Amino acid sequence: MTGFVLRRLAGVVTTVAVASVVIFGALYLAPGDPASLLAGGNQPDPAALAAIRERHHLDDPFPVQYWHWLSGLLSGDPGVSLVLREPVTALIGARIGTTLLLVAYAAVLILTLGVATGVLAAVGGRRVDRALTVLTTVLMAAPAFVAAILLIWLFATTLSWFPVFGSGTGFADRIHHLTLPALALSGGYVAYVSRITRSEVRAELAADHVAAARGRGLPRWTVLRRHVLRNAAPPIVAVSGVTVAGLFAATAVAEQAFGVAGLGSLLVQSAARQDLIVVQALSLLLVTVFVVVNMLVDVLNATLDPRLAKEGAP
Amino acid sequence: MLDVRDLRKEYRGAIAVDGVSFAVPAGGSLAVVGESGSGKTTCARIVTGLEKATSGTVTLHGSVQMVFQDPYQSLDRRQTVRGCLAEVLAHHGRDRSRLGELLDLVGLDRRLGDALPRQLSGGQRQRVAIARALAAEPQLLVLDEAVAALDVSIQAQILNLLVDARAATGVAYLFITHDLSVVRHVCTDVVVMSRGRVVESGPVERVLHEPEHGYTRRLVASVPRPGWVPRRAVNRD
Amino acid sequence: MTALAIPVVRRAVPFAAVICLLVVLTAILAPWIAPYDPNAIDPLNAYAPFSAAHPLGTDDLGRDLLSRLIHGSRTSLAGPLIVVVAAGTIGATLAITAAWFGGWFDALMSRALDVLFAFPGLVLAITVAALFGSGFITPVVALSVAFVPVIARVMRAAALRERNLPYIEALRVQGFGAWRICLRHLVPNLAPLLMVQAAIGFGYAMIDLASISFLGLGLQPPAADWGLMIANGQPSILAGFPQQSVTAAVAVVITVVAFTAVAERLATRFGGDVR
Amino acid sequence: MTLLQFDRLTVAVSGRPVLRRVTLDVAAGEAVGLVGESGSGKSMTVRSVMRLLPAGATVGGTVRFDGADVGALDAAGLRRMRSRDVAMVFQDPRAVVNPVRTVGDFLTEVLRDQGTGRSEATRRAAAALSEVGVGDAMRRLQQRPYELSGGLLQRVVIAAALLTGPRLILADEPTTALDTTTQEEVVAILAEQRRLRGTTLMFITHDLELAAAVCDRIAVMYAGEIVEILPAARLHSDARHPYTRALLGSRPGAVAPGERLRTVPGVPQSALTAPPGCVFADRCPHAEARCRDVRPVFTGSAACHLLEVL
Amino acid sequence: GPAAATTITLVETTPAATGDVATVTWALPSGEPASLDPARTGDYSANTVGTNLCESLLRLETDFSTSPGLASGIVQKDPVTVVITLRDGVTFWDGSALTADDVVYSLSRHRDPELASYAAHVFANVAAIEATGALEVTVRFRKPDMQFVPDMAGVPGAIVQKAFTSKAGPAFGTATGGLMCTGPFKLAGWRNGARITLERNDSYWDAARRAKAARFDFVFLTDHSTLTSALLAGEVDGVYGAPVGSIAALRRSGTGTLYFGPSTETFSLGAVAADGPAADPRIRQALDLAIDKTSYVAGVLKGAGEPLRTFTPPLSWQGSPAKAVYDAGYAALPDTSKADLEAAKKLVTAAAPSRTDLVIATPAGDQSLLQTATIAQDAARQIGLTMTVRQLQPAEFAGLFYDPALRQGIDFIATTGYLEVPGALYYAPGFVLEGAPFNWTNYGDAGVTANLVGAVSETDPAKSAERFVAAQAVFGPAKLQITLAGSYNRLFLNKRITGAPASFSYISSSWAALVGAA
Ligand SMILES: Nc1ncnc2c1ncn2[C@@H]1O[C@H](COP(=O)(O)OP(=O)(O)OP(=O)(O)O)[C@@H](O)[C@H]1O
Ligand SMILES: Nc1ncnc2c1ncn2[C@@H]1O[C@H](COP(=O)(O)OP(=O)(O)OP(=O)(O)O)[C@@H](O)[C@H]1O
Ligand SMILES: [Mg+2]
Ligand SMILES: [Mg+2]
Ligand code: NI
Repeated sequence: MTGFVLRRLAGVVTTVAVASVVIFGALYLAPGDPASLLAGGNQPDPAALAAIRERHHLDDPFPVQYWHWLSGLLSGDPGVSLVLREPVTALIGARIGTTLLLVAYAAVLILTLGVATGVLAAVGGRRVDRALTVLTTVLMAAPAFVAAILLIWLFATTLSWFPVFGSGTGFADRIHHLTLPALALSGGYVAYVSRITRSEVRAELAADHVAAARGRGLPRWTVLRRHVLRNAAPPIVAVSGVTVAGLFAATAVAEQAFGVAGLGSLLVQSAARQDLIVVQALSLLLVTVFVVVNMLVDVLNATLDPRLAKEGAP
Repeated sequence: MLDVRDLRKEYRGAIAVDGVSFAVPAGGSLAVVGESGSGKTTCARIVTGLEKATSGTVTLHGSVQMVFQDPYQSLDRRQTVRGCLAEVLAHHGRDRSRLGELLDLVGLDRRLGDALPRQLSGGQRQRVAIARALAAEPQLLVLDEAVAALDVSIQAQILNLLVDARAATGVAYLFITHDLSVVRHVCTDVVVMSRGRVVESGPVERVLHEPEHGYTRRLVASVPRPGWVPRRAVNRD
Repeated sequence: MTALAIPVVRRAVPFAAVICLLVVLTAILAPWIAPYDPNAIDPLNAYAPFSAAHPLGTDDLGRDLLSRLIHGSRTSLAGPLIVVVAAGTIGATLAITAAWFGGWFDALMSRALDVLFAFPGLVLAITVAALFGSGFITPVVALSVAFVPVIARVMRAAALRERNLPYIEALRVQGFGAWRICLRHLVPNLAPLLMVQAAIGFGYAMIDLASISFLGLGLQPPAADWGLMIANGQPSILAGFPQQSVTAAVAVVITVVAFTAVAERLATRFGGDVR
Repeated sequence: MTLLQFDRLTVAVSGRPVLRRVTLDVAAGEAVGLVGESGSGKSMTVRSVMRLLPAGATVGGTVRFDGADVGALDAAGLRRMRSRDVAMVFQDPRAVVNPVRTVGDFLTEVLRDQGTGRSEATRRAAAALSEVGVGDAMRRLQQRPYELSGGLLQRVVIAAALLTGPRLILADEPTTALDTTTQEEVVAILAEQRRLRGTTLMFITHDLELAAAVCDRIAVMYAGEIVEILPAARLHSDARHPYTRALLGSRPGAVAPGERLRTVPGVPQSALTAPPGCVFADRCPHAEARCRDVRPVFTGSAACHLLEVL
Repeated sequence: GPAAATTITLVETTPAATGDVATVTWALPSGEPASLDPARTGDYSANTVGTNLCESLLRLETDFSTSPGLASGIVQKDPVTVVITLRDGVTFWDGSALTADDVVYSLSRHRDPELASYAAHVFANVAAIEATGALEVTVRFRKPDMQFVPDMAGVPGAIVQKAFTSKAGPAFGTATGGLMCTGPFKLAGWRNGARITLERNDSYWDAARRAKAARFDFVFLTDHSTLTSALLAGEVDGVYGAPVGSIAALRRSGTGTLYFGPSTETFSLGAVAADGPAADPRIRQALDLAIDKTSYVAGVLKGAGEPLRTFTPPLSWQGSPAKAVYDAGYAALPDTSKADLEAAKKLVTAAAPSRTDLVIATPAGDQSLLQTATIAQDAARQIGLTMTVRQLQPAEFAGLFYDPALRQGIDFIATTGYLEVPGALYYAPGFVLEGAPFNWTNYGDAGVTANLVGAVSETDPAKSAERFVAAQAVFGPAKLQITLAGSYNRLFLNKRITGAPASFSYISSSWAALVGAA
């Protein structure tokens, strides 16, 4: 097990390292001149531009620039936003709490609703299954921003149960504010996890060891809990892990629609403003979060099913 | 014709086959028997080139083909019988007209030529697999538990077919199996394997009637037969 | 991972097939069957309700919604189609070569795909589109790239499984070359799974492209694209004119569901075992 | 005394016949072998005792266990029967033991469900393991299925079956996945336990010789029907039904090496494709016109029109 | 259709507040400002917030006239000298007194090339800024510049504290760096991405204009439907620039009132290519004639606007002593608000453009401009031109105004513009003089140049106006900007508050101080 964790950890480090090169390289190649951004809105004169380039190492060869960036990152300083003139750490710091909460909230919704409906569809008989199939189909095919507008219209404007926008202050108020964004964000993923759960649970229900467990006179609920769900858990956890890890970035649309200041909308806005420094740092952060969450999920899965920790296991 | 010397195969430190030697003369038939995990399949895969030995030599004069245990997975599920055989014939530069002969040889109705594997029974599939192997006119045919998955009545058909095919083509067999009665029926020589090693070998008659090695004795004794009483190893001697 | 197919009610499949056919026909015949020019504006007749002249009403500039929906089917189908075809081809090729050659090649490929996989699709597309220019092509290319690891992962697992089946080994014993076995046997046998993956990807691509349009980074107006129509109609929903968003959203949902249903059915039909 | 009774048991899955009028009495303490080729309905027969049939199965006729109609049991009664009275051993131990939980969990869960304390359950599980010849029982309890060989695992499954002291064991090809030496072990354990406890056994196998060695009586199944029932000791001498004879004759050991095996033409039928008359008619070398048209009735030992003639 | 506008009445102000309120939540539909540093203020959001914090030397009134602000007077002593007299007793938020030094510092900042101030162009003709007394600052010009004084009512005239600013360095005006000014509100908090909080400056120098709200929260709501929902739900109390698409919904609402006020905002199509069809005045005139302005106003502005004859909107001279001259000049311009397709087609035929495929750019996400571009596209189609719409990211779009490379391959832009200070001369020189930054088509007319340069250096308002009108009579019909309409200022106020100016003058005034209980 220790060996497995170490191997996965090494994998995370390599992935992040490669990703950092990819991210930096892609943005290096992106059209547009960061110097003109730094120069402000006016028509800058060539001398001023040259000075700015000099100061920000923009004329250095790629490896040198990359090294500057990387050593800054490693020493905890990803730089200062080209547009907002704020340290990237401050920009991210101001938003990460909200995003974490939003993601956690959505993740809880996805896991509870997704798994619950999936299990229900698998064991609840034909009619329930069909009803849930229709529901998940529609949920999966409905973009988050469409869900957002419907939720706002129904719960915020018509019923006034939840606030329309913002991220709130204090825990209860934040939860109150983030309910609709979390719902809009999670809709499609709930359906996805529900589908996966349904098919995994069905596959597990058909397994011989489940029939055997029933044949040994174990109560239905015990069989469901200890044999079906327990065994269906690893693939469901794996899929949910990828989903939840991806949520950090997928928040963009929901944040945009609900005026919530989070990392997703910061990424979109920064990209739109060509604020490369922010985009680089944020992309790498999101990638790191993604691979780390995935690693945690793998480790969790390996404790659930030690076969997965064996060398050479897929 | 096949000469295997000092074969050794390791999988990440685990030794699957260790110092195995045997030989198959042209037109001969050698059985490989032994407990589960003793390395029989590993030997077969090395002989057919599906796997590389860690050390040791395999000398083979002529070509080799293989028939696998599971008739349900050893055919391409999208290919008709005819397509499957024609592909192999063409690949080996044989004439397409041999297709009919092959079907006859393995006792398959020619009308089944257009059938897909899923339309065939297990026995029929195994016939196709044998026909496919014979299409290349190999000098050696490796059969890895080729009849184990078949029903008794079908197994008999296939065994007869194998005997006939050997008579007709002069192909040699390397026959891997658990079933000693099959060994007696098809093979002239036998190699007994246990834990990756050859523990005993020789003519079938001799090995099965006067087993020398303890494992062989236990193996022979464990075959159900009239008057047989199963015993637990701990209780024996 | 299990193929995430929509558990279709079998009886609905012919119905879904008819819908697919209709959608495709609509896309092909759009200029001939649309009652109006999809871009002909009439600002004084904006937000017209359902009527005989405008069966679905008009949008914020008085354009006929039915005509826009009909014309919109073209890019709405073409975008996701390109994404799944490109990602499917690249993903399947990578997956099959990785599974076939194994060893360090497989390890390298898997790690590379992991890196790619770590960029969530929509975000990759958004960032790339924002930095490299919006439009039809950029998001489609970015999304194709983002879909590659998703498809490749599933396909690699399946290819590994398939590669170890005795029939492939039998072909190897027969002396067939790797290329031939891959192209003639592995690929056709994996095709049904690829098709299911593509069908699911199609739905996601459609939704993702719509989201990109919502953020203003996708296809450019006044193109009559469904995703764009949802996004453009969105502000007027609160004003009491939901037709544009609703009709386009319904078109997206129906198309996605119908395509997935039919693809899955075809896959089980021709491939037998999808898993 | 009859412990288990199949009375004209008919099973269909989604309208397709699987078992047809299976009638069989198993006396308490008796061992009955159920022999036949793939798809003949052996598993369905024993599964119907536990009501472990596939979804959409319809059952006709009755199965009685200890006089009680199994089909009429309520949920609690069914659970009681499954957990205390009847145990099942399946063909593939790997498929049957939950792969992600420990051997100990597998062995103790039924006892724990019945209210046995944890340490008591563990103690009994360890004892059961030792009884079936698994050494180092406490360590084995911590292990997971993939860490055990097939033979060991099958012993674990048998230990689990014995643990609750059942009156009937249904063993569905418990040795097919094992090699012959391990098969001998497993079969010996079953026989030994039966001797010790007087448990009733239904033993399914493809292997007539094996069945004859383990059982008192043998029932031969074909296409969803029992075609012959005969005492194990007289398998070779008294087999009357052409199918039983075909089975005996087609084994490689039945003829001298070098001779051709006596094969049966055609492929085994299933209950679904069986002809209207005798189920074996289309493969039977002796078949007459009436065999193809009229179903033979089971007369004491076999279902065949030609019983007197052959 | 259902969109036909109901009658709209324009008001300059809303009813005066009756008392104080604790907190007002105000939305910024353009999103979070990048900075509140006056040198980096140049958009709706930064203006809307910043002018309540850092006051200017002059105040902008609701009718676009100016009145004394931090300066008790600004006198154009001669064509090249302006003397600014500061008000006595003005203090910064930290209690320190406003000095001539601070003013010199604040104005000079814009001339610092390192700082790259957005207002640098205002000081283009300035030769020197110096303190000539404890409360007197003198600005000397290289060339006469009549627009300078009115500019002092806007952000270029905003005053910051020297000590604080030089200490804060580049962070000045950001969430971390903060501000130090004299306004009726002080910057109390800026939660990055979430909100900017202003608190009342209780020691504000002008007791008459002491803020009525103890706190002002600005939130960033760029999504129109979210913003509208928030207004309707009462979660946000007010907004300037309420979404056009939501006019109907907001007017119907019982939560508050939607006011329409006069504005300098215009919607236009700008020709950006120096060569190709867009550089040909006949093509621009044809396009102008092909668009029916009345239906444009109804369709795009939902009735909240009116057609304009040229790009300098009449509100810009409403406070001028030469108003009559300007009005007459405007009235004399040709009225093209009715579409005339025949005339337009003739113009195209006459122009015989080298190519008929044009590209029009709009900033992504702006629904109204998107509709504008679409309408232009439709009009182009009707006169035998094809026009492709290209949506650019807002940053890219903004860059287009300065960077010729970004204008490559684009013929027209659909854009909005506004004047944040009074003065008819605000726009024209930048657009029509040879070599001017926005003269993208290389327009050049000797008469126009002479008249405009004369107007800029003429100290007598009436004479200046006459020369401007003469130039406008020539460059107006050339349609460098195809002005489609002027839009009304749209202000929504929750029923619990009132007092905010309804006129567009809010853009340069400490308007929030007026907002109080209804
Ligand atoms: N690909 C592999 N990787 C690791 N170990 C392997 C591999 N293939 C086989 N082994 C191991 O090598 C040993 C020999 O296996 P092999 O399949 O040759 O046995 P066998 O005699 O054919 O057994 P059986 O009768 O069950 O088919 C076993 O212990 C097996 O676990
Ligand atoms: N889950 C199922 N659904 C539908 N039909 C089934 C199912 N399981 C078995 N059958 C059918 O029931 C018939 C009897 O099957 P059964 O499993 O009892 O045969 P068997 O004698 O146990 O065969 P084997 O020796 O292969 O185990 C077969 O024809 C089979 O096709
Ligand atoms: Mg083997
Ligand atoms: Mg069975
Ligand atoms: Ni709140």
